[in-house]
Amino acid sequence: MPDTAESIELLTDREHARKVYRAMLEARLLETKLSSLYKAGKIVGGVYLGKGQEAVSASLGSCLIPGTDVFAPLIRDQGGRTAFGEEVIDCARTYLGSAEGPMRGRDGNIHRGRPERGMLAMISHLGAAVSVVAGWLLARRLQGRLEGMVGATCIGDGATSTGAFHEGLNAAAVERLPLVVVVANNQFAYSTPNDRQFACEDLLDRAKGYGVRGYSVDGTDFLACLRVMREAVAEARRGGGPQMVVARLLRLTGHGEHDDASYVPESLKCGALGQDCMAVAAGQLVEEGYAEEAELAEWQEEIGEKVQAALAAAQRDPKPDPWREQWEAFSMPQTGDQNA
Amino acid sequence: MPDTAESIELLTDREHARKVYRAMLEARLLETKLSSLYKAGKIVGGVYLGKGQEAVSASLGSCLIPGTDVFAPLIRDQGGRTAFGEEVIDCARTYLGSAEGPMRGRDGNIHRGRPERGMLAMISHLGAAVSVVAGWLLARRLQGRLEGMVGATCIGDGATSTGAFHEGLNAAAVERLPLVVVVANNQFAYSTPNDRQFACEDLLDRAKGYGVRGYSVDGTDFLACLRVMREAVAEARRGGGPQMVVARLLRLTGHGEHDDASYVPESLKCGALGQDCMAVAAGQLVEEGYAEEAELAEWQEEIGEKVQAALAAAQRDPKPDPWREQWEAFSMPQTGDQNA
Amino acid sequence: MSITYVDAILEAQDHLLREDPRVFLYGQDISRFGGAFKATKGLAEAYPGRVLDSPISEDAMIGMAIGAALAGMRPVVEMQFADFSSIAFNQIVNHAGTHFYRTGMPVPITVRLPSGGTPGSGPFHSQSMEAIYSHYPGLVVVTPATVSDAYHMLLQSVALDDPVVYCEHKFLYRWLKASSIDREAPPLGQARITRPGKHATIVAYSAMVHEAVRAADRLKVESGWEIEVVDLRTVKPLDMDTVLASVARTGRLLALGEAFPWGGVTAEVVARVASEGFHLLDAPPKRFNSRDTPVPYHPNLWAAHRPTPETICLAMRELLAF
Amino acid sequence: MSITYVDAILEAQDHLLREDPRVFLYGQDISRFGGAFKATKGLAEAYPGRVLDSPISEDAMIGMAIGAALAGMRPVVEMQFADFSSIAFNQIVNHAGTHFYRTGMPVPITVRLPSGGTPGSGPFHSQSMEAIYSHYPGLVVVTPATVSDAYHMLLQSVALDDPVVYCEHKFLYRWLKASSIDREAPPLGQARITRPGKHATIVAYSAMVHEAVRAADRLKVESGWEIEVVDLRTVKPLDMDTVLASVARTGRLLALGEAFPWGGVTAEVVARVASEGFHLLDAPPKRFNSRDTPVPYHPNLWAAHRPTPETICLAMRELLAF
Ligand SMILES: Cc1ncc(C[n+]2csc(CCOP(=O)(O)OP(=O)(O)O)c2C)c(N)n1
Ligand SMILES: Cc1ncc(C[n+]2csc(CCOP(=O)(O)OP(=O)(O)O)c2C)c(N)n1
Ligand SMILES: [Mg+2]
Ligand SMILES: [Mg+2]
Repeated sequence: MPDTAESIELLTDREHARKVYRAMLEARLLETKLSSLYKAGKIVGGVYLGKGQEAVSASLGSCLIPGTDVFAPLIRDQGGRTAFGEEVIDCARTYLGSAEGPMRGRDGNIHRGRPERGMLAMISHLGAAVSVVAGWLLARRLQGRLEGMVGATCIGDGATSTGAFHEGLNAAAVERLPLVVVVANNQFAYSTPNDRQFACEDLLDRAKGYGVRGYSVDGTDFLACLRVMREAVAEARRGGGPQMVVARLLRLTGHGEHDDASYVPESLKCGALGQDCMAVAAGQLVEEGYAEEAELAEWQEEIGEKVQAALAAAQRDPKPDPWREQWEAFSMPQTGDQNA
Repeated sequence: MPDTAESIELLTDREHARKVYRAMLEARLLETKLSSLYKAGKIVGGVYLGKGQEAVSASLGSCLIPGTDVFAPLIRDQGGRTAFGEEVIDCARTYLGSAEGPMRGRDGNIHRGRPERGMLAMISHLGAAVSVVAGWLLARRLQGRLEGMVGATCIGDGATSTGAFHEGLNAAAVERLPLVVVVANNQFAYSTPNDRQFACEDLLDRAKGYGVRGYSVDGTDFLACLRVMREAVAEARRGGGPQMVVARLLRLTGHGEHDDASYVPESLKCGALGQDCMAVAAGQLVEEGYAEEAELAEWQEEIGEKVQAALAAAQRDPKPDPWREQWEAFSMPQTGDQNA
Repeated sequence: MSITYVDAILEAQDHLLREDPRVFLYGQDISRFGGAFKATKGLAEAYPGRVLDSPISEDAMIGMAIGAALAGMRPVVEMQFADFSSIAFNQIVNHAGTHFYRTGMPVPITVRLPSGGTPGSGPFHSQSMEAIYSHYPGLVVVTPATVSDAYHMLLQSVALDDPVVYCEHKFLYRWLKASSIDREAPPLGQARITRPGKHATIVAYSAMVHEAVRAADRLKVESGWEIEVVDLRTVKPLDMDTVLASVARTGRLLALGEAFPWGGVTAEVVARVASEGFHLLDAPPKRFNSRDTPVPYHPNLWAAHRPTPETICLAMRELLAF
Repeated sequence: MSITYVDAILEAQDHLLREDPRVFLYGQDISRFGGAFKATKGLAEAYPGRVLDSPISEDAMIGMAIGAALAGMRPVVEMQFADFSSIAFNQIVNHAGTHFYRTGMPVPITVRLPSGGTPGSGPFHSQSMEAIYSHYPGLVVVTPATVSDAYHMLLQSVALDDPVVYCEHKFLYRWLKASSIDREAPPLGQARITRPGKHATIVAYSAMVHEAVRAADRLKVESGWEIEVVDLRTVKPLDMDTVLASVARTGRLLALGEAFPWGGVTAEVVARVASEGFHLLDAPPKRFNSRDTPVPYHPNLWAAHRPTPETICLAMRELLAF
């Protein structure tokens, strides 16, 4: 999806909604396949899905401008990655450990990125990306290229308890950088519920303490996500400093595909937060007259095929070969000897 | 000052005010002497004073119960240490590197404590004590001994930017522990002014984000400090969970005695925050009829002599002898060999 | 009936909670969920209020444990992965590690680090951090390699008044089984001869002990070499008596570790044998570690990143040929 | 006219800011205040907007630098004291250190660590952390010991595409002076023979180079021994060629460091000489470090905690007597 999102500002609501929904669909279909591959033993390590979080993530990603903005997705951001322009094949190759993916088998699953294109490759340590995005923006200011750009990152309810999140957001606020932090409060961090994670009534209460503007959104409500993300990103782009969006939702799967999430109470699953944003989105698209039912079915088929093809291709890729691997952590090995 | 502060609840306002003022005076006189000794080359390393912060610090310390409560003072808490019962000689010995002080020359200046008496010995890393005090309280809960006790710690405006502060306060809030955190916002962290440290309007805005109760106080106003600390500590003791007090004031000296604080603008020094809490306190004591001028002068003399005697004694103390030093970082060296 | 390495850790924690009211457990997802690796499964139910889920706050987790220890408790902290203890590095080395020397009051905390690589675990869920913690004064660092050691050394760690970094190897969790737990174990700080031999000594610890034994078995079958394998068990402090006695018997040393190559246990062992037991050596002492890159994700790369029985055999043949 | 070690650091940063628009400085109190040690004095005024005070957030300081480096800048971060980099440990080793291997995109940041002990600086303002950063893959760790090296190696560090941990010794700041800065310096990764000799080699780095030279001078005067002193300059990667060549000439090795004794540079040097240059050694290689306790506050204790010319002479006499 390399249409530059400069266009986003120009897109009609209809166009925007259709674009985001397609990204969500691609994410969902891709992740569903990844889950199957994992269960079939074709993926080593783990598979971590964003099921239920696509509306939040993709609507954020859709507001960012590839080639201009910088984005640090986290665990559950396939939607945002896709909307920001990640190719299916990059995801497939990384999960399947292809030697030809962006991580070349050196890192896996969600730990991937294309930093040269402004999509950072997360490390596992939660919260660590917040300051890195801020630093990228600071660099752009020093380069005189900050005007009109933003940086965005996503984080979970659990990761708001990290010192890195606090230090990063505070430092960004001090510099008044155009950083958008989206907190996906999916009620759990792995198995740990909100009430063992923080004691404030709403994570939004933290915004004021950082001196940043806060937004609250129902993460299952597709149109609301579109509206809020568009507003928050636009405000940052206009020079309004850091923005913090807190989305309420539920992870509709385990922490990883190894986890059955039996700790999530039925009442939550059956409640409002348990709604599937994909279904909500489809309904809203039709209701608003943004798309026809038939069209949605066509997209499903079209994108399903694309996903299938990418995964099939990635499975045929060469695996990394330890004999040809450059066992070198420095880019400038001429620095001196290597301690083998 | 080993009068148990259980009595604090029983003390009249007059008695409390007199007690705190005497602690402030002891701190001020002691620190003034330390500064002279430093300038005379008698103290190695550095000297870090709480000048201007005595009202905040001592009124907190005075509300804590020695033998019951736990207190983690920071850099500028001579007032609080004294009010909590630290002997002058402990401070003198630590600054002078006596082999007989609580740190036996192994650590110096403000890095001292009597953890066995509930007064923690700070490490330099700012923010690190918050979670430690919380852990002590958690232990008391597990031991069934939490009832009626509190833990307190002080921190500067700058140290609120540390991840440790954030993680510690959040964890304490999750456990709803009786922790009182006093933030002395003295406008600077070393040379760094508030506007390079945080972007919120008031650090008090952070309280809500942690789900803790917040209090604001003018740190130069002696009676206000007494009242607010008493309230915050009592609320924690009653089971109200963590409390956060933000005091506005100015450090009336350099970061350390090596620093002339020339970066502090005259306007601030001459403004309301630049008032000396000692002078304010003396005035208020007299005005309220809590003490007579003459009495204050007597205290000054009495305490001055005590301080002088302790410093003289500490200077005659033996210095640590490297030949008799136990170079041993383990309490149970029988664990195995030592890597000399 | 058999018991796995991770079962032994669970059993030990059960025992500790049952026998010692000072013990409590603190960590992410360890309460009702039983921990990412199920090392605390069922304990929250058996010991209500003593197995606590922490926020994702490694720095505060250790700070809390330190405070609780000072107040008389014996906390056991589970890091979800050793790699995340990097966030707690300051509290571990600067707060816990210095406290006894500074104040005379020890800090009896035990920090459990699920350590080491497994296929597909990648750069941030595979690290072996014993060298980092051993470098700083005041910390005892243990690396159990057997089911019985996993059990007993955890009890011993908690019994110790000093802070202990307990490195448990994730690869051994379910792969390593024993028919039962030994009644007793050597004290912390004492190494063990896992496999006696006479031609060369491999000094190893944690999962690498098993790779060393495999390599030794192969060298025996293929060429009749009798290789002695020393399991360090505790890497700080080091039991140099056992190591030197072994080298005295064999004259040859390979120090083997899964950690990154610069510094670390193998450097310390080789340096100490070279300086304290130089005359015992009939050949240059050898070191063998993982490679000097992050731990790669793909199993192909991972297997080539760390020592394996094959590559250990190669190194040993060089050593023996000298 | 003379220039001190800290002046050289200031000069280098001035040069960098003047010549390279990608360079900016970030750290606590480094802007108008000029830094705790005045290593950035006047730079904020000379280069407006490019010398930025950071909050007390070491983790974010390094994160910011990483992000800026990825966006094309060459940030230089000042830690107020090396000891506080413990808070940034995760960002340094796991974010900066792994990035090139993982993504192919290097992270050219330079982290300045005011390191080492001075009288009265105590447990938390005295540490030498080079071993911690060298252990992890992907980081270059340099330890300049001379005024010229302080200058040139800082320029070279910033020029390098990889992350560099630049350990500057606080004791040398004002004590070490030179009449001028040399026009050129050896590249990073190359050691230097500071003092030629033939009877034994002392391998040292940072401030200990000067203690080694003092000890060598004394041994010459008192007993005619000619001691060679090798200044490692860069401790990761290590220039083993120079070290081994020196040991080949002298047959005797003392590895000397100010850091804690377990692991670290001296272990790595001794281990590598023992395994790569065993036959060159005429005597057991020796190590000499600080003691295995926190760095004590009192000058009496501090002086006995770290190696001094007196104690180095004692160690050398043992080595030479062998
Ligand atoms: C610093 C750190 N500690 C622990 C972990 C292990 N971990 C990975 S994901 C996770 C839960 C994250 O929860 P949350 O931030 O709410 O995100 P969610 O998974 O719900 O999207 C944990 C504890 C980690 N990655 N980083
Ligand atoms: C984690 C950490 N980083 C840096 C320092 C160095 N340092 C010591 S005091 C200080 C300023 C503290 O400012 P603030 O918290 O406002 O307290 P104040 O000195 O004003 O009382 C700094 C930066 C430190 N002690 N700890
Ligand atoms: Mg969550
Ligand atoms: Mg301050």
